[in-house]
Amino acid sequence: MDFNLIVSNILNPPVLFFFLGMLAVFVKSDLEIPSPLPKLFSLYLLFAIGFKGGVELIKSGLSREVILIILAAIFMACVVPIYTFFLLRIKLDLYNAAAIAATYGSISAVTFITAGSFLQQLDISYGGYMVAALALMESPAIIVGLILVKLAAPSEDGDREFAWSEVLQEAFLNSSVFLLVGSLVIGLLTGEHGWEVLSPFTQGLFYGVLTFFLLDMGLVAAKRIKDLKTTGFFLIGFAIIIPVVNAGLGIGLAKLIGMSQGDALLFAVLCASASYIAVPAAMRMTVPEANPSLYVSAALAVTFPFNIIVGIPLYLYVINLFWA
Amino acid sequence: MDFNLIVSNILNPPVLFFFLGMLAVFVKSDLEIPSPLPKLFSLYLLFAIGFKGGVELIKSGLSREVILIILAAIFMACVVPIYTFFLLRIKLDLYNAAAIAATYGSISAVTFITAGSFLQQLDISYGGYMVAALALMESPAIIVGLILVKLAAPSEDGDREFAWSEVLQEAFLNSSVFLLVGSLVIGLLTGEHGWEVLSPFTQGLFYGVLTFFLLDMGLVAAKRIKDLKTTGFFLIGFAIIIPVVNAGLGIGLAKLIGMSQGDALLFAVLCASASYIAVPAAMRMTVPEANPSLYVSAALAVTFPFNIIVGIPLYLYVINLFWA
Amino acid sequence: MDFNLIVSNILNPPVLFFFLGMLAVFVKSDLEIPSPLPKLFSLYLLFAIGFKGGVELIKSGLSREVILIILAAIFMACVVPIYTFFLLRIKLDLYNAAAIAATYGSISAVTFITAGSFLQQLDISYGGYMVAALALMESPAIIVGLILVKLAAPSEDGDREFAWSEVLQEAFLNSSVFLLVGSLVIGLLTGEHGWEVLSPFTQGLFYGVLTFFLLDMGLVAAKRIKDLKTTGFFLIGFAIIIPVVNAGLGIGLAKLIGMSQGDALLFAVLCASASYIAVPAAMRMTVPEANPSLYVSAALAVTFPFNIIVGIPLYLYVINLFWA
Amino acid sequence: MESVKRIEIIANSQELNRLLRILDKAKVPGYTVIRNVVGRGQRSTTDDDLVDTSTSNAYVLCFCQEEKIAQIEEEIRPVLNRFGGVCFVSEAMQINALKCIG
Amino acid sequence: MESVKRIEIIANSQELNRLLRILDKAKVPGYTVIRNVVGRGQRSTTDDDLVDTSTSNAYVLCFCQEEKIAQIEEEIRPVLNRFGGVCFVSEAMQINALKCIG
Amino acid sequence: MESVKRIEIIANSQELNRLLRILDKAKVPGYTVIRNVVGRGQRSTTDDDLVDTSTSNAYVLCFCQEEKIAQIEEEIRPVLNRFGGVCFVSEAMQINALKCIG
Ligand SMILES: Nc1ncnc2c1ncn2[C@@H]1O[C@H](COP(=O)(O)O)[C@@H](O)[C@H]1O
Ligand SMILES: Nc1ncnc2c1ncn2[C@@H]1O[C@H](COP(=O)(O)O)[C@@H](O)[C@H]1O
Ligand SMILES: Nc1ncnc2c1ncn2[C@@H]1O[C@H](COP(=O)(O)O)[C@@H](O)[C@H]1O
Ligand code: NA
Ligand code: NA
Ligand code: NA
Repeated sequence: MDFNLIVSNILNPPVLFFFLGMLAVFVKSDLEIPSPLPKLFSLYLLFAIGFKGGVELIKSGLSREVILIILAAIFMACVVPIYTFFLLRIKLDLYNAAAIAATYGSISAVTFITAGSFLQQLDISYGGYMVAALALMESPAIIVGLILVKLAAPSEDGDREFAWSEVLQEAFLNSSVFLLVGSLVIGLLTGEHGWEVLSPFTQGLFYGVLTFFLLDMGLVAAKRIKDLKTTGFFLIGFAIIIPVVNAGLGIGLAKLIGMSQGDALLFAVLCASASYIAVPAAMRMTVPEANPSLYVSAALAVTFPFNIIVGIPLYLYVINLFWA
Repeated sequence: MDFNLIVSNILNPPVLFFFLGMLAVFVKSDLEIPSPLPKLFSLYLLFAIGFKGGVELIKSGLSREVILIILAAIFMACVVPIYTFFLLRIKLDLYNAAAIAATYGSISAVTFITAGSFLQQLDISYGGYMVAALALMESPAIIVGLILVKLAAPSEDGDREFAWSEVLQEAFLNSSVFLLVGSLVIGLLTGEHGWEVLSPFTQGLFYGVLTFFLLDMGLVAAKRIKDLKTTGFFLIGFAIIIPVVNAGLGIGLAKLIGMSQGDALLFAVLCASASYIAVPAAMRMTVPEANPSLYVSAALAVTFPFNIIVGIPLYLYVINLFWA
Repeated sequence: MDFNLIVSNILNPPVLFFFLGMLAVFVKSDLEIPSPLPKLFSLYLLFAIGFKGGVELIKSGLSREVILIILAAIFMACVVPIYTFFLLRIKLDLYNAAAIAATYGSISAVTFITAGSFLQQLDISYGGYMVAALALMESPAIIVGLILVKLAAPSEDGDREFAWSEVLQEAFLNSSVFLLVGSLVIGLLTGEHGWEVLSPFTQGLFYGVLTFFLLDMGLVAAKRIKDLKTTGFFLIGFAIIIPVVNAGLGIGLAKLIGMSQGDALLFAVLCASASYIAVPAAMRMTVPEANPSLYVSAALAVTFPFNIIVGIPLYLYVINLFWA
Repeated sequence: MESVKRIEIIANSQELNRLLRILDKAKVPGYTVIRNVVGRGQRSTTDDDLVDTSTSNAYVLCFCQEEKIAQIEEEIRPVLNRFGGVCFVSEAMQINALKCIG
Repeated sequence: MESVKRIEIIANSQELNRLLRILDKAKVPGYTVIRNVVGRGQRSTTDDDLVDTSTSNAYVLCFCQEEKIAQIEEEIRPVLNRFGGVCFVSEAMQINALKCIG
Repeated sequence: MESVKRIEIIANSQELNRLLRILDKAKVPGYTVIRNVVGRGQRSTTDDDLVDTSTSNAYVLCFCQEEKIAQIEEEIRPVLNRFGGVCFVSEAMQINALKCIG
């Protein structure tokens, strides 16, 4: 495999700071990024990526290609939680299987953003509509996960029935989807003009904020690693193999509908990544029977680092092979 | 009326993000900008606007025109709380009337800053001394409001007597006046040289931070809207009509002393805006008999959005008519 | 003495904002920079200065000169706590003497950064390796201080024995050393390429963030001033005279090994400054018998302002005399 | 001084609104919320390492008349059973202001 | 273990200094302040929506000897009456360190 | 409702891990930590001005069975003696959820 890609990915300030954060936990340094600073970074990143996506979307317009990509995105967000659910049922109870399946059907915006900045450094372009795909892939898995619980649960209690309105709320109006879509629409509305006035803020700081945020993610991910003792090998294996499989499916689909290389990488990363904020929050409320330490730790301590360090360059390597 | 002005005001990222914030509350999204991040933005904005004002003031100097503008500012800051007090007494008790009058006699720095960035986009210039006017209009209404209470209150209790030193403290040394005036003076002292080293920070980020801050203001304003149920129509009407009247008075005065169009808009906005931080804080301490939900909600949930969305372009439209 | 240097130091936005912060406390303004915003600024500054140092270090390489400077830095970090300890024992008990000695043997990164930005404005260059000196001078004094306690303490209790691993932890892996060294290494690894993508963030904002941070330091330092009542004249005198003496020793050593003027100033400032975060945190844990209000107040309320306002230009004046 | 009851509830922040609705419904005279507290419990083993993520807890403190306790207990128990969290009741005396609780 | 009193005061942050001055004057052995708590009370209907603005509350916790209570109560009552806020007293036992309170 | 003990510990943040280790060792059923509280005590005169630096305190709240108290007291006392901080115990009743403490 193209070793250069891995190296040029790793020798990136954001990825190196991710390692630094993990190292801080391993050597027991007291480095911390106190709350709510990580929230500031994540609000900023969602705002900047959404806004940029909107501005670019208005330039590119809604071509047939874009519509295909968006349909593919929704398709993957519905299929992944279903197939993984049945895989997970081999070893896990209904509730944990559904919660983990939903987690892997959804996406991680930071993984997407890191992949985007990786492409930017390699001078590979990608479309603003990929941000729309990002937004659209966050929610469906939450709904699918709950439908699975409803269908498979032994006796339906009234409580779960009652939760539906809250579920749709959580799925489509949670803060990250809301801010991302809102910024995208505002980018669409203000276009070139808005871009000019905002770009010193949304562009100039982007890389630096991403770097800081990955430092924090390194701290958070490493703290979760000790939870893995209780999750068992099955789930750890799942958290590495399934992302690769999903990325493979994503790449196949991307080839099928003729995405560009940049778009294909981002699509693969969306399929491969797992949610560690929005979906866990929704699951805690709607499937309280599931154990959060299972689904959060798998997504955060295994899949996230795997994608950031190995996954992104690996998927691009495969894409380069097939697109060449 | 010039519909274009309203549209070009609304199709601004900051104003659109203000709407997005309000929308988040209406659709019950869990989007929030956790404390103390809004404080960071407001500290930044006061610092940036004060510093810029100081640097520009040293260029323009203290002409006769500037002195007239500053006198007009102080005049309006004293007259507005007096006349509105008597209007408010029609429906409200002494304490609430005084507190609301003080609120409307003072100003909102964010409204001023939003108007400034609106002018910048229309390429209409304004003087750095307007920042001095901003600083000088914040405090007088607090004093006037308390004098009104003292004169009108049935029996003077010793407690209120005692509070005077604290009142002057609150009025002239509250954090926003202090930081604004301090930054202005430092801008004066360091001039062109300080400007060069600081401008990537104070200029480059300005628009983006304003956008984020208005997103938060949208959240906060919308949360207050449900308080309006208890305030009654009188106060809601007051919170829309009085700003327009005050802007009218301001525009008249501006014409009289011959301000430029840009200066006139900022002056009108200062007259029209109401304080929702400094004055409420002072009133809570010195007129605890008044109900904060009345004066904060009127200023924050009605007058602030009105000025941001309709007021600013409306006042500019009127100014354009008269200055043409 | 060259009065111009003091004036050009004071007429700097960062130094003026430091005064503004002190003034806010003296006039009892309610201005505050709420936690954890100061932490954000300090994380940013350590990151930016470390990263820049690393990038520059890779350009300059590890010459004989650099190695000499680094040895000189470690030498001073070990010698200062020893000689000051014996001075302090004249008036203070063993524990307080050791804690204060450790405080003055270590360094203050903000003082270093302020000196760096002072040099930048005077267009005097300095080497990236000075950041390595900064990092290396933070920890030794903690170890030396504890060895002094161990040697001088009447009866060794088991508790202190046990603390050694924690001490090394605190000394070499505390968050500021860790982030600084980590950023430096990442700067080394990513070099020119990392610099390009990160410099809008690490350079563009640097001066502004420093300004804000010094505003906060002014608030914090001024609040500590009233603690000085209990510290007595001996310690206040110590906190002014010892920095000057240490700067003098540093300048002599700098001349001896032939540093450039810029490097010499930074070295003098490192020798002259005292730690008010890392060392106090370590002392609180390892020498709980010492009174934190003594060592924190001396470093924060006396030495820090003295260096920022008078020290930096004074040391440069002396350097200019000797290097001319 | 009047004798009152002191209710303390600690639960995941996501449950906060549900808990406050119960208190409002019971017409308690007031309550105080401390946000972003962290902890360890029987179920929330995810907060083990005291990571301060969006999954932090809220601490609710409510002083109220003894008569309210039964209703609050009844409504709060199923919520805690389902979503986790703990609730404790103790004794206190109110320093009477003009409007007192007890 | 020594028996002590536990005083809890919740009031608008703006009153904090005034309240701490009262405690200092009563020579209590110490106190702890939690800032930025939110809540709902009889008067502070503005905090209804738990917006975390500059108008948040402070929570003051003070353990002290029984003898101090009367003085503190007397001085704190007019402040709470005028500016809002609540104060409660309960019982506790101190785990004796070298210097104990009780 | 079951009767339990309520332990409150306030100490410098740097001691937090040491204190939580003691609670974990005593196998308490859970605890809650409020970070960044400030205060004044017998020794921490440095927090006099309530500056919110890295030297803030942590507040630890733990409800547990009466039997645990003796062990916790014994282990916590030397820590507080050496590094400062205070610890208080009071009475409370637990609202039984499925798994109760008492
Ligand atoms: N015995 C306890 N004492 C104090 N806080 C507790 C206790 N048990 C649980 N908690 C708090 O309640 C939260 C939820 O508890 P649980 O539902 O048991 O996991 C924990 O994260 C703790 O913050
Ligand atoms: N019964 C109560 N229990 C707990 N906290 C209360 C209670 N009543 C009031 N508070 C707190 O005290 C603050 C001021 O109360 P008040 O002056 O009654 O509006 C409220 O915002 C609450 O945070
Ligand atoms: N009597 C008390 N009541 C409440 N909090 C206290 C009391 N004494 C001490 N504290 C808290 O415990 C911390 C450490 O206390 P000390 O070790 O006595 O300085 C103080 O900073 C306060 O936050
Ligand atoms: Na996925
Ligand atoms: Na006004
Ligand atoms: Na030094």
